[in-house]
Amino acid sequence: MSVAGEQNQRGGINVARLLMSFGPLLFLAALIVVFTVLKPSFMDPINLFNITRQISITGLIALGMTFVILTAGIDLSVGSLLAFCGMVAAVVAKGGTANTLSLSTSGTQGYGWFAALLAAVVVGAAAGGVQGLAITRLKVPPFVVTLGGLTVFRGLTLTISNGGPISGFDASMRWFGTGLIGPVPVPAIIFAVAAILCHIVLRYTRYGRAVYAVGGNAEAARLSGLRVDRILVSVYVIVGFFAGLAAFVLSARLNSSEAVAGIGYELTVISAVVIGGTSLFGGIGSVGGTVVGAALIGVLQNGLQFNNVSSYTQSIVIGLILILAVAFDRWLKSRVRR
Amino acid sequence: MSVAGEQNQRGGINVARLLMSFGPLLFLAALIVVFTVLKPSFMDPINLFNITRQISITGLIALGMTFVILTAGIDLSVGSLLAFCGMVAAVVAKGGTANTLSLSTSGTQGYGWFAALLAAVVVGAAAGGVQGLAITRLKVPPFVVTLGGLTVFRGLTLTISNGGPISGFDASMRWFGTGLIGPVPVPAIIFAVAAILCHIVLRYTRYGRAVYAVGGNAEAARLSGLRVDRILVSVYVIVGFFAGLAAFVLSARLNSSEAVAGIGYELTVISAVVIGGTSLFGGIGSVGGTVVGAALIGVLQNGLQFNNVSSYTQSIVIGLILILAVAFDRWLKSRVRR
Amino acid sequence: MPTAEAASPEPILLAVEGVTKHFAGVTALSDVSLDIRPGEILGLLGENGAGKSTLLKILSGVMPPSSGRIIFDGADYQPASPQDAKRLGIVTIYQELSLIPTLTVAENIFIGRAPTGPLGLVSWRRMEEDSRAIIARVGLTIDPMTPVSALSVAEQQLVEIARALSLKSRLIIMDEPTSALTETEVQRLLSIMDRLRRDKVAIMFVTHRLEEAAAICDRMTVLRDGRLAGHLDRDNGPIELPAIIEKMVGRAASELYARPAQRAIAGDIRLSVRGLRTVRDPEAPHAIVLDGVDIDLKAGEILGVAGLVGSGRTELARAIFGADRIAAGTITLDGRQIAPASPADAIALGIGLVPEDRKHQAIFAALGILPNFSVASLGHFSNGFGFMAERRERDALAGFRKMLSIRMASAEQAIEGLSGGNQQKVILARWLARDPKVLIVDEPTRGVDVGAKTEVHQILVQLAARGIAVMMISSELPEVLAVSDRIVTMRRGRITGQMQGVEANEEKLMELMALDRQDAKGQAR
Amino acid sequence: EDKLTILGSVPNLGFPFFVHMLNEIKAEAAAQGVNLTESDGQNSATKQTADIEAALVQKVNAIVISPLDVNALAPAIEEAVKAGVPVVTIDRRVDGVEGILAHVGADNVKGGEAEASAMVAAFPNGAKIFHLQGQPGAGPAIDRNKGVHNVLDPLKDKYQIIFEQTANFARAEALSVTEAGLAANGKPDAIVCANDDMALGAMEACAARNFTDVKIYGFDALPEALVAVRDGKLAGTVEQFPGEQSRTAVRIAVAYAKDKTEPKEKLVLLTPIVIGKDNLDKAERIGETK
Ligand SMILES: Nc1ncnc2c1ncn2[C@@H]1O[C@H](COP(=O)(O)OP(=O)(O)OP(=O)(O)O)[C@@H](O)[C@H]1O
Ligand SMILES: Nc1ncnc2c1ncn2[C@@H]1O[C@H](COP(=O)(O)OP(=O)(O)OP(=O)(O)O)[C@@H](O)[C@H]1O
Ligand SMILES: [Mg+2]
Ligand SMILES: [Mg+2]
Repeated sequence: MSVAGEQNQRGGINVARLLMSFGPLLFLAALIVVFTVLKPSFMDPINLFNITRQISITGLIALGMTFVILTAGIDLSVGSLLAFCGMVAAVVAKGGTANTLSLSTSGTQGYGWFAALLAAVVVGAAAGGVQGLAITRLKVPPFVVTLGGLTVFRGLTLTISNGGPISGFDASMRWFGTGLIGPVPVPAIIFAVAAILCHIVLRYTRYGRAVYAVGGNAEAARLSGLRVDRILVSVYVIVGFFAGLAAFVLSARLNSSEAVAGIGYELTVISAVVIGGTSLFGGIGSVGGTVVGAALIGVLQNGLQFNNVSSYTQSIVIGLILILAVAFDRWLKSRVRR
Repeated sequence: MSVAGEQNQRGGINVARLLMSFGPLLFLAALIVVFTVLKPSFMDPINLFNITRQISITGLIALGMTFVILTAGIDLSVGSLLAFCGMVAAVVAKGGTANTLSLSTSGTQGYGWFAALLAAVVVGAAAGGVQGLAITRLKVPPFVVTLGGLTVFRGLTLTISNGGPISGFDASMRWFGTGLIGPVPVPAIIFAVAAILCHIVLRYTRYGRAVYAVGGNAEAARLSGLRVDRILVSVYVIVGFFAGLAAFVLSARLNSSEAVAGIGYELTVISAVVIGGTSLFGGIGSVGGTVVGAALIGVLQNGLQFNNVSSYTQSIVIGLILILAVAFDRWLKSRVRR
Repeated sequence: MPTAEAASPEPILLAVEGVTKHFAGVTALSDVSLDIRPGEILGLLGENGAGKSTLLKILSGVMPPSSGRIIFDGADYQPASPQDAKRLGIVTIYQELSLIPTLTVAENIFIGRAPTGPLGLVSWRRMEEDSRAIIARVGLTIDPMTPVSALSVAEQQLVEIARALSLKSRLIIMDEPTSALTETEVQRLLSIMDRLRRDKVAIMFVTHRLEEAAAICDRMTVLRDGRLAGHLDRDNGPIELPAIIEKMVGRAASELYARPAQRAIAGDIRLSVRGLRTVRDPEAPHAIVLDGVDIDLKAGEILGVAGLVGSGRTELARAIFGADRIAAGTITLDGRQIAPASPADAIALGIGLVPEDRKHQAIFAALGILPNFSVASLGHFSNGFGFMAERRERDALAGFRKMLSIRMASAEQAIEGLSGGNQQKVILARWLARDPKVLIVDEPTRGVDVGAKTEVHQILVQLAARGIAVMMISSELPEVLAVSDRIVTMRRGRITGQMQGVEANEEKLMELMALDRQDAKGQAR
Repeated sequence: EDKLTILGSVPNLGFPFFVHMLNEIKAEAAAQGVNLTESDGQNSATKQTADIEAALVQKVNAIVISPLDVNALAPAIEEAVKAGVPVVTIDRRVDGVEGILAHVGADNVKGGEAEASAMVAAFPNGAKIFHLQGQPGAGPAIDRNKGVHNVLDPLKDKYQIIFEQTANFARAEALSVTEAGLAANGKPDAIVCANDDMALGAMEACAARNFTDVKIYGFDALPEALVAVRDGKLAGTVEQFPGEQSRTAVRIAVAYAKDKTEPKEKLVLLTPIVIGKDNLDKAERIGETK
């Protein structure tokens, strides 16, 4: 309904357009400046790489969530699905649920990192697909289906792991979470590559444009001959895939898959997407925005921790800044348009 | 946008219309039958009153959430706001944060239940109002503002309570949580009265009409002379008020206000509203539906616990049934329409 | 422009045989049959709610018929979705605009078939260039990279027409493509249709402007209450309007479209606008900016406002109504200067506005007719405690239902189930219930059938007779001429001329509407 | 300033137990004259890991941590060890990481065993038991559950768990779960809870039904629970001496950071005890109940 205020206005002056799309980016830059002034070691490359590694998990899921939200959908199940895929990956990597507590790898028993990765993304994509079908076939709103999924996947995770963690993967798997290429953490590289691919898909493929169309007006998209239901299912497959990928990276990083992983991630992930300028009403948004949104949250958390702000105060500040970042973006857009 | 599928089609045959609006109710009835067959003592009045008491907390908030969702808004902050208001009520009831641990009342120090109640609802309504202003003035979407609120109010709660609970209220306050009128628990009565009032307001007043209009088409509402912004702010005030009321009842019931109260309530509350047939796109829904939705969730949880179903399985079953309940409602409506 | 007399008739392209369609409680179509051949323009006519759009939606795969058979190109045709229709070369322009507001004009035109470059990636450059050429065919010169949400209704309609024309098609279905257009664009469209006819494309054309239909259609099929009311064929001589109308409404209609007598205007000046200017609104950057408008409106008069698309008529209405911000100028109501900051203020002062974009600005689609009707008069229909006086509300609605002959099942029926014309009548009733001092109606008969149109005209005249000052914006000159006591013309945010209704004719108005002198700041007092 | 800085990290400051732990760390750090960087894991292993990483960048001199999850935090702790920062773990022991300076703790499994044993002692002739578990999948929930079952499973015949549900460590949930349990199964003899919050919730449920003689056991020895024990409303609660653990850990860490003093023992284990009415004075936080 109130799309008007969020329209991706084009055709104005170019500089204005540029500025406008940089609202969250400007805000991010300001945050970085503030934190650096407060404590110059914030800019230490190690810290910056820490931040990139920290945002890569929720960032990956946020990429998939961007597709979903562009269609005016939502996926609340991603946190639980992350835990579920992580557990599946762990079971595959360890060759079963037995011998799960050893921190050192169980050697010959497992099926190796590739099988684990494959299992995680396939299970994630399949779970997303099932939810997508429930949304399109049963006509249940995404909010409800994925809220159900949130509960179901958590229950499944606890069931297969019997509540406990599964720990201890071999070095080749752990590399995906803890390795470096040059000075850059592997998770950050995975995130960057995935972001670029997603950007290309959304901006330069027919499929990507169809995603925008469905989100802009599903009925009109249908009348224009798009297979709306297939596209809707596909975006849930995509976010599921990314939840699986993120789960693999997280398990590799923590050397452990936990049944309680990812609790509350859905809100962080959705925040990243929305702060990045993607409209919850669909049809408007970009991958670049999501990356900036994820970075903004990551920098904020790291910077506050870095300055030893008490955790209660952290909550308050983070909440306020989320609101302010979006408000600033809106304000900038309204200014620039005049 | 995709409202078409959710339209509150009226004017068909009357029986059909009746049936249709009873989708969730039929589902609820079926659940009750199943649980009674499994364990006849489920129908024991004690248990039924337990259920009514249990749903009254989230139910109260769900009443307020119905207003919000009818305007196509959402409030994710209710769980945190509940904790915040509860803590405020406790501080008022105990006359400060000192001497907070005694389970028996601190006697003369506090300001009594009425002041505590007043404080809770005023603070709740004010907090809601501030969020409403942020939504209408700063043009930040409700999802973002209240997500920020979720974090901010939790931080504030932890700050005033320093992480701990505040316990021990006098009998007059505790009565609101644990008392009975005849055989009926007081919280259930409060919930019932509130539900009836909300129903009357939404169905029979000018204000209620305006809420539906704003949710149905905000632009048309503005051009019809409604003060859209005021109405939007007002619904957040209402949900805040109910969060405060629920907080008071919860504190009275537990004889304690905890900083961790209400975590995750937003999803339960929104579920209740949506299962009850209120559209997340606004303009369609009813208080009756919300009450049924809340009851459905309450019966489900209680029934599964009653049968000592393992908590892992409970998660799975609850998630699936939420989806099925809404799917059934949709299916019924589509059948009745043809 | 009669068709070249075909020696051997083309084989039938599409035949509809005994199609029936039921909705919950409503039979929209009942045993309708018709056919169309390549190179033929078939007019589909009927009153509001006659079932025209329903039939077209069945043909374009949006919904299945309840019973009946359709044959396309000699084969059974049962489209499951719009794609199926599209694949066979059946292209539809829907009555309710079906563009995607968040996407650009170019993307809307190339939806699902964006031109791709190397690697199969979308080529934005080619999309922009190609779409610029496509929209130029219908006379649009806007930047194709503009988002559709920034366009006026008329421009959106043109984009939709352009898109349909750019698709390879054997049958084009047009459901009221001209309802938002002014004369110039209509003429352009008609000539395009004529060209398509020569290329052996079949066209089904729905309009409530019967002159258009008479001018372009080879044959006409008329629906009445979901049933076939008859066919009219040009082979048996030119089709006359009265004949169409008689078939549509089922009675001889002599006084339809008759020009109501011009009344002597005795009233005082009720609304006076001086030097009205607006600023560019960031939300609608392409909107016309008013550039010093002066206008007077007397009690009891109907002031017609004519102009081409984009002349700023809608902006003028919205500015007076407090819906847009005013940069400079004064508005005086009954001698008192007013400054409505919001529609609520304007309404409180006794001003009403029936907006041009019914779907987005007027109706609450999912709500019942009753709340749609009373939303602007909640104060009037409620008691001192804020409770709705539903009895009073229903009685009032029943009164207007009779007065405006609104076809509806019940007050609870969702308004989206009504035909467009009946929706419009409900919106009119919304404002009549307030008994305003000034009523501004923007395209009041868009999509309204000929019978109802006359009714609306009569209603406007009656309102004026009660002393209400009516300002009527319309893109249909015959309508402007039929009801206006006085007419002003606009162009580019300025008033370019005015005349008494009796003096006016289409030629004079067209000339003023096209007037482009900078000094054309005509005064309208 | 060249004062030493240590990181004190706890799993979740939403729970009073860890608030107390961090407060004690704070107090001891002040006593030792070192700066403290505080970290709240906010119930997320990734958050706690990120906090450690941030601290390493800031070159803290030592880390005192109660890990949210011993497996998931292992890589971060390993990183710290590799960076040459001494790490002392509290409460939950991380196996498999070489080079941790010391561990000070009281095993949750042992605590669970102590709790169940106290219950068994109170009912020599057997009992019908409700068991309220913590948040599924959370470390302490798993360990405490294991401890309880270690004791009760061999005694199945006499000590039946007739109702076993999670209440997610939360008081409100414990209240409604217990209500359901009471309605379904009638009055039990004892309710064993995985933390004090749940015990206090169960207590309210029993009070509402006037089942005042049900023996309810909690865990953590929070002041509020101690008051309830004193008033005879709770039968007991498990004391793991988190304050003592924290202080000891800080002392060990600071000593090493100052002049590489190796701790006398690498493993300091405090035996958890069950606080009942009779040994309230043993409770670490009894002073706070006044
Ligand atoms: N989705 C629907 N549900 C219920 N009734 C409908 C629906 N769509 C159309 N109708 C009913 O079917 C009848 C025919 O409607 P239709 O839209 O085909 O009329 P139309 O001839 O196109 O009218 P107009 O000239 O006003 O566009 C009307 O009575 C309308 O109320
Ligand atoms: N030169 C132009 N460049 C771009 N857009 C234009 C131009 N001229 C007109 N328009 C379009 O015309 C619209 C403004 O027309 P407005 O609604 O004010 O006039 P109107 O006379 O009521 O026309 P309409 O018949 O469309 O309602 C704008 O939304 C704009 O998109
Ligand atoms: Mg129609
Ligand atoms: Mg206009």
